[in-house]
Amino acid sequence: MQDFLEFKAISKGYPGVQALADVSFSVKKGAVHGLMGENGAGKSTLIRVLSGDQSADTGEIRIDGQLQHYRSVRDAFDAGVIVIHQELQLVPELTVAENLWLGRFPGKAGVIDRSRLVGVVKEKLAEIGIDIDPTAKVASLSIGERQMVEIAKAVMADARVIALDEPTSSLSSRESEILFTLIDRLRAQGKVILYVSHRLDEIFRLCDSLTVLRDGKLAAHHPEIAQITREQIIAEMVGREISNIWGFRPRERGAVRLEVKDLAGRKLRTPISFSVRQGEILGFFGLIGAGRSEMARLVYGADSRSQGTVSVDGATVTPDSPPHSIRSGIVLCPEDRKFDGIVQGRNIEENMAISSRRHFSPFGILQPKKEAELADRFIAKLRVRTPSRKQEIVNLSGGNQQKVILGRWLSEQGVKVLIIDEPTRGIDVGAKSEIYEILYELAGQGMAIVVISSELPEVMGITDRIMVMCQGRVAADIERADFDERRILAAALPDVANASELPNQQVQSR
Amino acid sequence: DVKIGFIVKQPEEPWFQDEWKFADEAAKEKGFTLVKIGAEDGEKVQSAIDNLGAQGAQGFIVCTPDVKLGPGIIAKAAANDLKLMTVDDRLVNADGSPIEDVPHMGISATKIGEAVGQTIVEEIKKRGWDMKDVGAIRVSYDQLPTAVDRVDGALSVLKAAGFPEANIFDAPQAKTDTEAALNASTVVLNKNAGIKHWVAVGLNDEAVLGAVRATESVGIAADSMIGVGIGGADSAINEFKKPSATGFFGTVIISPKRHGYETALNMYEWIANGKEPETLILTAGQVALRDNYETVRKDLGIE
Amino acid sequence: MTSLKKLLLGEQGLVVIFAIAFAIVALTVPNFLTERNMLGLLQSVVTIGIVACTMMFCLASRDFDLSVGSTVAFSGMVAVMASNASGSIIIGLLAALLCGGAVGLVNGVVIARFRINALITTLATMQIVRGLALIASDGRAVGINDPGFYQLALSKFLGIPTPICVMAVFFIIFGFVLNRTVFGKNTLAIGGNPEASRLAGVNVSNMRIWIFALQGLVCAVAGVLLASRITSGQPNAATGLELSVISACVLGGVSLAGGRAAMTGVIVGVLIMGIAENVMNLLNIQAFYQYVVRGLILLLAVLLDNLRSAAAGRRT
Amino acid sequence: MTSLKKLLLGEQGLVVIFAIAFAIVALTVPNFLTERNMLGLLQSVVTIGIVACTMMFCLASRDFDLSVGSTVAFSGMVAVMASNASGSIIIGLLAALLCGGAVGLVNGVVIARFRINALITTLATMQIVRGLALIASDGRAVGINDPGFYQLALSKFLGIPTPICVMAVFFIIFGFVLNRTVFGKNTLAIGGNPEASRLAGVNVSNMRIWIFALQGLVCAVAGVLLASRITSGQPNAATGLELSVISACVLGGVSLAGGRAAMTGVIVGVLIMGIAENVMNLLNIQAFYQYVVRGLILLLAVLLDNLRSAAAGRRT
Ligand SMILES: Nc1ncnc2c1ncn2[C@@H]1O[C@H](COP(=O)(O)OP(=O)(O)OP(=O)(O)O)[C@@H](O)[C@H]1O
Ligand SMILES: Nc1ncnc2c1ncn2[C@@H]1O[C@H](COP(=O)(O)OP(=O)(O)OP(=O)(O)O)[C@@H](O)[C@H]1O
Ligand SMILES: [Mg+2]
Ligand SMILES: [Mg+2]
Repeated sequence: MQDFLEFKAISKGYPGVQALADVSFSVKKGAVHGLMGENGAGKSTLIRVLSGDQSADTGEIRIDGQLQHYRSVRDAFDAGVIVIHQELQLVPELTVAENLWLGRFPGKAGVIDRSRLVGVVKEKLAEIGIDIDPTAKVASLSIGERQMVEIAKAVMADARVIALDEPTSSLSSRESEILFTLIDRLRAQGKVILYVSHRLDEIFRLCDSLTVLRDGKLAAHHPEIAQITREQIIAEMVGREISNIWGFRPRERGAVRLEVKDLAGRKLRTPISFSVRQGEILGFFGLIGAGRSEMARLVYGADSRSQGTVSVDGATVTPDSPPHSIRSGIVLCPEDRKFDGIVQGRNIEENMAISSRRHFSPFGILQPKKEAELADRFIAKLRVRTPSRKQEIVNLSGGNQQKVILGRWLSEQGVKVLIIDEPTRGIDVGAKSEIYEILYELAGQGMAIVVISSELPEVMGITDRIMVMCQGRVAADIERADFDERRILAAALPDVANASELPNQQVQSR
Repeated sequence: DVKIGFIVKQPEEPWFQDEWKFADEAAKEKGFTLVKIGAEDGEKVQSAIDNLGAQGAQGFIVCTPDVKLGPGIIAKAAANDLKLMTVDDRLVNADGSPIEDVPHMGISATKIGEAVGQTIVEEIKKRGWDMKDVGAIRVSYDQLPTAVDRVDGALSVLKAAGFPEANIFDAPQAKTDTEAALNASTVVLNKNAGIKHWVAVGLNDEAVLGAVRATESVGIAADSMIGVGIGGADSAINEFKKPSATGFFGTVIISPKRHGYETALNMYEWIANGKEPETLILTAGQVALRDNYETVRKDLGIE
Repeated sequence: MTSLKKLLLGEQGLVVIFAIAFAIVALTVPNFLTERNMLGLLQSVVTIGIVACTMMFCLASRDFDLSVGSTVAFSGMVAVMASNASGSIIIGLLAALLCGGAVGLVNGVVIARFRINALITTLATMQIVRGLALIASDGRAVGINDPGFYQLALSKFLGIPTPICVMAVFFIIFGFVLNRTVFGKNTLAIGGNPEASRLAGVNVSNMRIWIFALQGLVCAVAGVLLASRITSGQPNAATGLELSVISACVLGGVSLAGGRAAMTGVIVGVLIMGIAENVMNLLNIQAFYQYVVRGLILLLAVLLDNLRSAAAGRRT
Repeated sequence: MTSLKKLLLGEQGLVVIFAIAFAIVALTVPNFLTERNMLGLLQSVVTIGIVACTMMFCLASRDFDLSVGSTVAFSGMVAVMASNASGSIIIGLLAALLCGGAVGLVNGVVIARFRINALITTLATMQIVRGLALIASDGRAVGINDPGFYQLALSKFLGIPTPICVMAVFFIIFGFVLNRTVFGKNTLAIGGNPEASRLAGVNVSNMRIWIFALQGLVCAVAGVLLASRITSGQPNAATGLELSVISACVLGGVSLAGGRAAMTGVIVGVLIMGIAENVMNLLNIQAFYQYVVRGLILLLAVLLDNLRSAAAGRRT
């Protein structure tokens, strides 16, 4: 088979950053091509260039031998390119169907054909096994569901080239499977698929060939994925060997630090109780919509509680608001970095110091030197790729933004309970192991840590204990000694027969 | 060379445009420079005076946005070493008494109103209406003291002539334009659908015009309406030029010519020849009707 | 949820609340529910109503237009002057549409192409256009020569004054455009998430230019009707119109953050504004107290609407 | 990039452009660069300048305040009436601060606690407060009895009129608060992403209430100075102030989408507005053309600033 999609000497620079430097490679027809690299290596930039969103400074793109000269997203679409971006690109106020048709609504003379609008979407969603109502407003969907809608875009248009930028970062294994089947089908139809991910398992599961980027340059190109190993890829990406990503170290567990009793709220109706000890890392696992994030937000006081108490070291935390939680020593690193995490328009330094600066600002007056020190320390520790600490956070790559948010909470002082929701979403392998190291270190100092994750290997790899949630309830509580993949998954899957008898079903209340 | 400022409160209003125009004539005649500045509120007046001082003017004439600004204007003028005259509206002290030693040329708002009232009363009698069957629309804009004085002046004459107080209806304008007056008057007309004959008074021609338009839109004939405005500029003349008579019966023309030309001239004389102007000159308004407005305007020296 | 509560707090809650308020006013305020007063009320909101149609699009796409008042005055002036000069009402109308459209187009191009803040741009054109209107007329009202021109406002269609009919037609057209056409959906999409719309291939800057141009055209129509109603072109007309129109839209549930708009809501918003004025005058409330009452009504209306959407659990 | 280009397009570009424009004006317009004119110019922007300090915070936190003009007028009225009644200027001052602060507090509580749109809320309070000012004074200006009150504005400090000194002090204080305190940083954070700030432990609704209350207090100060300068409390004073102040802020680079503000920018914005007026009057430009020129200057200023940030490659 010949090369269908070709990148030739693509370069793209931003002020202070060379995002892509002379990148050339090609992909064959009917192939799924993996794209890997550290955070900030230039993967998303390459995909943006392909989508017509950004134009390369130099270089050319050929599809099916034809040189492409597109100037806008529209031209790229007309050339048969469709891109699912790393950040969700949906309009919350419109319905699922309208979002999927956006940019090319069906109809005559500008009047929308409403039966086609909904009908076609219904068909396509059913075809790929996504169970979402096409007439629902996107605003009413959870992140996971939104990601599925985003993915459905790939099949709505009859594209020749499909690029997916970290599509599984907010999906759990079940939704991921749906996506993988879909990709297999597209491959069979002879499409070219570019697939960006930090999850090696997925790369090996899906891809036929692989390109690794490093610092904007082509680090390696593998036309046959079968001939390489994980370790090799990691080395090519990170530039050093990482033998064991998890690096789990057992610790002493002390007295109970966090005690949650009968906690419930509007989106989580079944009361939940649990406790975490000093030095313990507790994992929460579940499918999308299991209610883990809701639980975390209730503990932190981000949403208001209808009942229940939270106490730290025996002292009850009241009232339930983030400032009070922080003062009592509870912090939450939220899952949705774009809406709940980064502060747009501000730079890295300010984003990091937003909460912890009160410890070193007498009478509310800032100490710029101390803030700078703090920022530099965590930029180095978390390996944030940026020209300076003054860079605006929106100019960072997705993974680097996540690192800054992590830095915000890791720099907080007097933390007794650290809750992190999807700590490594979109983060590269190298940085992941650094973050795990930090977690072990903090736990070693006596902190109680709650990790919420949809990646089963991760929860099993780094936690002392796992609580499995399913449909807003705790379905299982498993000690590390008893970790068993099948048992955990079984607990996470809703039992359809039992579920219909439950008084409060999260899924139906939506 | 002589430089004189002319500050007015509403530069977009035709009245002040005319005052400026006539002041310009005086400037051309005598060869002095006239600086025209619009100042809609007290703060703008202050900076306008500073500005004149900075330009090296020797004196200025002002129609103030509010008469209570008096002490402030006098202090500012003194600080900038500028001679001061007022036009149209006379400055008052904190206690409301007129400041006598600032030369003033003007016309009392109440007097103009009374002329309006007189015209209406005469026309009612001429048409042989019974005052009890007539409604009066008071198109009001009460946040402007001049407006209150004018309207109250007109109504006082009506009442003195036996117009029943109960037949006077308030139509508050939200803004001083015709549309606002039209909307407010429409409500009054609809509320009192039983009354067949109407008269209307207001702050200016535009306000009365609104009331006239309202009668037309609810189908009241032109000969059942007597609206008398104040101003006599284009809005009124346009009405008179219409092929058939409308409910806009007449207007009290006040002459911008004397107010513009004479004040400027007097100020010039004061500066150039040290001739102090009279401290108080009061001018009169003249009633103009559909058939005589051209002569009235000529008499007053406009056109 | 009981069914009453459901009705009040549902999608059409604003309409229901409005209907209840209307019924109360109709029963308690004398002279309110007469045919004459109703027609008078509707006529008094014609300018606001017509301009609100396109302002809705403008706000829904996350833009902002402060120049509408000036454009209404300017195009009214142009219509009168052109028809006086040419002796043809049609030419006057076309000239007004041309000028209105041109103002809108300039707004749109400056905002969308040069990427200048909409508030500043339209604040600037608001002043420039008002200045042009004043310069063109030398600050004076221009009378209409041809009596046929004022028949436009006085004529009736099926017993209803033409301006009201025109407003109704605009409501229908723009309601349809918003909900049933690509243009409408794209407008909402741009407002809801400009970045996503751009990436989906919506030509965001063209859309914005179109919306502003349309707004200009619609202002011209409102300006012609206004000139015809007051039988002259007045350079000072319609000052402050922008805030009334924007309030009406926001009252009707149009989000200033973009992406949310509904024609029924806007109609209700326009009517609330009109009824408030009307009732205050019917009840003979003093001018100074009217300010206070107007403010309170505004607050109350949004407060009710907010309670409603809070209860409906909509994320804001 | 050459160093000239760098200077023009850098962070301080607006200031540099302003300095160049200032130099040109100073050289070409007669009587401009005299001490008298400079002091007059600065006095003419005192109200805008003072209010812009807190408006900057308000806009930076993604809010909006239309009630400033009314609050300035109202608190000026209150100051005069209270000092006339009590015979003590201090009591007048305190009463004004109390009333101004109360208006701001009400705005803040309604907006932050009841989550009502800031535009509508402040549009409502704008009318209510204006109504109160009119009711309190029966629509007429209230003269100042105690001549000491107008000494406030006439007195000088180191040869510079007190109002200008007050403005300068406000610039310094609020510049410091914005850049060097937690309060300022939190304001900017709220504007950048309110939800993220809340989750990061910023008490968003308290912050917003504080900002509005502060705005009310500052308006009261501006109102007292204004009353002292115009030697009376006027219920119609400072109409339209809100738009001038917001323009000055936006000109100075404050983003209406929140999260971006700088004191130097705001000062430059205020000065641009003042200089434009001043120069037009010095050059004796006709009133109608002043509208057009004012609009064009506004456009030009933002256009230049936009070119600058586009060249700097800042994402908007
Ligand atoms: N608009 C911009 N302005 C400045 N720098 C930018 C901009 N967009 C991207 N960059 C920089 O370009 C580099 C490449 O970013 P890109 O988003 O392509 O990384 P990535 O490989 O997708 O990383 P991740 O795995 O974190 O998503 C990063 O250093 C980023 O900071
Ligand atoms: N915007 C929303 N409006 C109403 N309900 C919501 C919304 N978002 C989420 N929910 C409800 O909360 C439940 C949990 O949502 P979510 O998918 O975030 O759970 P989760 O366990 O945190 O999963 P994940 O962390 O994988 O996203 C959903 O079942 C849904 O009913
Ligand atoms: Mg990326
Ligand atoms: Mg979650």
